[in-house]
Amino acid sequence: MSEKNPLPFAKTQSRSMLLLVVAVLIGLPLVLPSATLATEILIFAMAALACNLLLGYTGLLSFGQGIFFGAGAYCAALLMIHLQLGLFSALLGAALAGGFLAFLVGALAIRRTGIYFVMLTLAFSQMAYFLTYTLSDWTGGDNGLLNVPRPEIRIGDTVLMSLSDARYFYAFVAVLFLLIFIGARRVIASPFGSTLMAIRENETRAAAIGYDTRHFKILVFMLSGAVTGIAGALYAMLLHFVPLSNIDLAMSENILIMTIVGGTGSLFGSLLGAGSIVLLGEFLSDLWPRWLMLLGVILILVVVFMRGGLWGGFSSLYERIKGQRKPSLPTQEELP
Amino acid sequence: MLELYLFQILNGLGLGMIYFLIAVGLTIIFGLLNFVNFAHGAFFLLGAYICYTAVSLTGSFWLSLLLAPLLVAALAWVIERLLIQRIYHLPHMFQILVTLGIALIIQEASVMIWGPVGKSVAVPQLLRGVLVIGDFVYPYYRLFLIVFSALVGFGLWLLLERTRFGALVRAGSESTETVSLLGTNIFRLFSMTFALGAGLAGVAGVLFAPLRGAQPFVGPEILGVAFVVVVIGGMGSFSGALVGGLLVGVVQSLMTTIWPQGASLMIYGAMAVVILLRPYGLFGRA
Amino acid sequence: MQRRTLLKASLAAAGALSLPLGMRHAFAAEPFTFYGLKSMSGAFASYGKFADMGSRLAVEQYPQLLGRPLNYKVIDTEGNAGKAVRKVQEAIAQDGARFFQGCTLSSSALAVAKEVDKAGGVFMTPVGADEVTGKDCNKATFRWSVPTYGAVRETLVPLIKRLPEAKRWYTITPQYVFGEALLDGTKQVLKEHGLEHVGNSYHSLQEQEFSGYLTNAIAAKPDVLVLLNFGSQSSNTLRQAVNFGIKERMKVLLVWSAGLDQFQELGSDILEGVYLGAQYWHQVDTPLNRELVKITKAKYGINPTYPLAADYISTKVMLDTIAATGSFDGPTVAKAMQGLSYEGPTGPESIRAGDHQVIKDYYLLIGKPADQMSDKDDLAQVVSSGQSFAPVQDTGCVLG
Amino acid sequence: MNAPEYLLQTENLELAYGAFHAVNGVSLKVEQGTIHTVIGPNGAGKTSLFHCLTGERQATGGAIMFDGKNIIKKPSHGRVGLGMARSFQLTSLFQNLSVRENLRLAAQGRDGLAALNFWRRVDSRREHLEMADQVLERLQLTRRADTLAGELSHGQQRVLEVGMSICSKPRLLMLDEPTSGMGIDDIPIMTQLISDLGRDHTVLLIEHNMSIVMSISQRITVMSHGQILVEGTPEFVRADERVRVAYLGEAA
Repeated sequence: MSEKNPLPFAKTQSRSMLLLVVAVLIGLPLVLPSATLATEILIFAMAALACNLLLGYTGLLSFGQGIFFGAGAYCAALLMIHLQLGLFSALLGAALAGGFLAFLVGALAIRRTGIYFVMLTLAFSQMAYFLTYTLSDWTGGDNGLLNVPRPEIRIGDTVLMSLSDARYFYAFVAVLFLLIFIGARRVIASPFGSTLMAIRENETRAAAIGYDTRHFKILVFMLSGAVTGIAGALYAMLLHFVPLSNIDLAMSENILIMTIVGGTGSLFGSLLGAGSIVLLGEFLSDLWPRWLMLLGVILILVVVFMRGGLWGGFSSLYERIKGQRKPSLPTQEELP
Repeated sequence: MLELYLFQILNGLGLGMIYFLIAVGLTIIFGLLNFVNFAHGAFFLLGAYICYTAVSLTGSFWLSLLLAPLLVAALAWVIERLLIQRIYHLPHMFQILVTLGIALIIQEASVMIWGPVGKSVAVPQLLRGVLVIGDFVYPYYRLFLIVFSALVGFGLWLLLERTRFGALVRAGSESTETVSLLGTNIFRLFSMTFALGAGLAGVAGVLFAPLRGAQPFVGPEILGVAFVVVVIGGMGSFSGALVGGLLVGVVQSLMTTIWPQGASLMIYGAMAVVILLRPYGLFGRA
Repeated sequence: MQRRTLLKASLAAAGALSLPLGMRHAFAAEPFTFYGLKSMSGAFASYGKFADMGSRLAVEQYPQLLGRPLNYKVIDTEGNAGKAVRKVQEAIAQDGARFFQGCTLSSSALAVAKEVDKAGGVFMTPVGADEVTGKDCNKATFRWSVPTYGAVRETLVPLIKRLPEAKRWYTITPQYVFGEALLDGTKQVLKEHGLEHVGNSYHSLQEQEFSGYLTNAIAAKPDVLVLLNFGSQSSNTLRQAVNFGIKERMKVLLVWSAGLDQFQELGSDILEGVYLGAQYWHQVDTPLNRELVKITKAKYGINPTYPLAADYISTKVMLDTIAATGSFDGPTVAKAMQGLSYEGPTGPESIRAGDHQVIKDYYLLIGKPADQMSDKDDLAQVVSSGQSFAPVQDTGCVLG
Repeated sequence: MNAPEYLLQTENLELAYGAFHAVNGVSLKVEQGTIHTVIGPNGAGKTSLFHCLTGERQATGGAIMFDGKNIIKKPSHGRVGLGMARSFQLTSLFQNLSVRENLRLAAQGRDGLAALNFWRRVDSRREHLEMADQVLERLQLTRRADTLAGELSHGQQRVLEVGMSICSKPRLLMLDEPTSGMGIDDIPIMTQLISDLGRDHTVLLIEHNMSIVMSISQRITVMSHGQILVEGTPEFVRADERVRVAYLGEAA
């Protein structure tokens, strides 16, 4: 099977990867001091994973991820507060909101490439932020949107499970993460996913062999936006609150940092990236108020010594221990 | 009311010259090195803080105006030699990540050295007071900023258009191989350009200090302004930075009278529109 | 780190963790932890640093509380409301935390208040958002700082009396919830006194360049320019206003100043002759403030700033009440804090039972010229002080 | 339906950059089932002509008839579905993907928007994999199927470059200087491959080097200054005086 599989990620994306993810999902709340911390990690891992679809697999550096995260958070919260929608409808709403905004942002931004593409997403990100706080009647402005419920899982009128306990909510988020992870892998292994990688590698060539690359980029933007929207909605449910900072540029930046630090060569890298950045803040901020300086140092070290991110670092270490030749990961130098 | 708009346009032009000064270093670095420098705002804030220290020690704003940019440029030179040089060839995302890291380090180091509370720098004695034209008031210091920015701009233009260094920089922005063929050490040229760009951010930081003080968390905002100006003008274009700066200044100033809440929205909106309509900015090259 | 080692210790002691919370303090040696929510890192570090100093001073006065060692734990909010709420949830769920004090950002405080209330704890905060003791009030949450209503009244009204010639007033307002509240109050006061509000400039949340707004203000030819923004925005407005020679043309009032640390940043050049509203001023002569200045100087070698004083007194009130009630039970302590009167840095202070708002003085100061300063912190002097509070029924607060 | 005599035909094609006409009224006719070569010295306009044909540049005037339809407005990706395929003068591969995946993607490209399907597995479209394996064999690259394209030798990369263009089963192959940058030893392999491809495709070849195309082309068009100078069989072209002048004049 793996021999016939034409995908370059065949080895890393095998079944053992799935087991690894399940192990991490089970292990996280046991190792970490609290389930809420573990939940935050998974939520950001979801956002980073969505960002990775754009950055790692399509080569699109988007500063607009915060828009979709914030849109998901606000949309789910407003649906639950004003229309009393349930858990799944709210999440669906968030996915649609994220996907729709991603369609708009994507459709415009992909008209440009390189640094101008980046700057367009950045401009949209800023505009979304200003719009959000201007609409303070709906969003609560800089005070944030309060009293966001965390609905129970129910079918019809039957309550199956309350999520008010942090551990149950973690379990719910973990299941959702797993589903999204599996879904994303499936997307990558599809004709669509393989085309994304072709676009990342060489867009001119991809167009020359018959792909209308714009459609592919817009679709991957929408998928990414939808997943990021779900992550935003879960974050709102976790906090019972949507802070304005959910939609600001720093959120986009944060998601990007997690994605790159984790490694853009693998979806699992996003989990690593989100985990390490969240934990870094969690532990270092307790020890030293100037911990952001260390974050700065780490960002530099990653680029200088570990361009494949944590995932790249771990897997080349693993290969070295096993005495195999150099890893079959895509070399990150080639990402546009 | 018409008069007020006129004042706002004048004020905006003044503001625009300042924005030009903030952005010009960024555009030079991008133009020659094809390098996206997210640490630009950090160099700016460092300039402001060194100015504060120099003024408190020597009492002379003018000395600090000389000293601070040189120190910032020297630091940038060192950073370039040790780090930036290794990452020119990497994709933008890695450049952004590294310079973001540098910006964080400079920001946090500034908090450690100067404390989390900002510092003020007084307007130099010579330039206190205001110019009064009817109802319109304009500080001498801001007038000085306009003239000084224009002089810096002119000096840069001379440097880039009339000197061997400038010729090499411009040639380098076309093709690094050409410059190497000319027998110039391209890496030294890169270092000098990077230091020049950072030093210009330092100059802007010093000149801004009497208006804004020195604050440790000002970096991202300055970076944002600089990018908007540079993108609107066209990345790497010198005249673009000037026109972009003036445009942003005038729009921002006019908006304070027309629709203040929307000022930022407008500016980023303008940036998006410019990129969509003119892919390489108003003055950029492909 | 403390929390985690504590957790491990508890795990080692097995069973201890599984005991219901009420029974846990039967273990006499187990420390009681008081939580300070401080923005130590991130863009609001300047505030968190002083706030933390204040809480530490109060905690030091209680080496132990009701026979248990008192442990003070800082939660770094990172100037990020999301992080603040999540860390508070974690402390509540993992460590049984119930007593919280602090927050710099209004948004953090509002959201934390909800979490603490749900957990049956107590939370006291100095943030600016009126909603804390307004429509989002709850029985667990207390607020030390005077609301916008009082800040406006206690600055504008005395200033109107002081400047009988000033008929034309101009405002510069940040366009967010807090700014709108100040603006509404200002308009109301001006109307009551039959004065003309000749114009207002809104600016956005992230604005730092005010030359355009100042040009608008100058064109309107007001007698007084009222600044309704705060923090670095107000600092930059003031700097640039002075630069524009505004002080020579009109009086300037900053309704919501941050107090000493902001004054130190600006210096007397800028502050001279500017009217400044303040929640606290270290020169105020009250018994508790004399004491606070003394211990702050002894420990830190500085004069107390507003965040230091606010978090000192809030922490102190909470700890005092725990000691007085002899209980670590949140609702019991909260109940006891309702209607409590105590000696505060601004003089006698009390907590209004209807909305948990601390009733205290707000100050109008005026910046001193450099040659009249007796020491480097003698940057302003008190012009007037007083208390103005909207009646509870007008705050929108309904305590459940 | 009556198949037109010429598979590809341009009518008075123009590509202008301001006042400069890179392609100036070219009427080219490529017959079905032939290897048709466009040659000319540097700056003759053959690459510009090629860009118009592939859709990389939008021609500023004239018409491009493919299979009887004017395709001048079609974007480059849209021409693949009609049965046109191209290779690049500068090797343009998916460097970090395997050789087989390069070919499979090229085969899948003919699906157009059907490739947007993100829920099916790649293997569900067996025909693309089979096509990739067939082409691998034809290119004699089967042994290197799992190598990353970027790790192939330069000559092999050129071969793959050309090979990718046949994966979409095109009716017209447009090859842009396939031997460019190849070592002298590799050139016969490429010449061999092209004449082999010519057996089941119509091939439009752009070449700079006149000598290597003489043996494999059925028809040759010589361009100069954006216009067609001479067109005819290799023998005819070889004998033409103007061609010699154009080439020698360029060299002198």
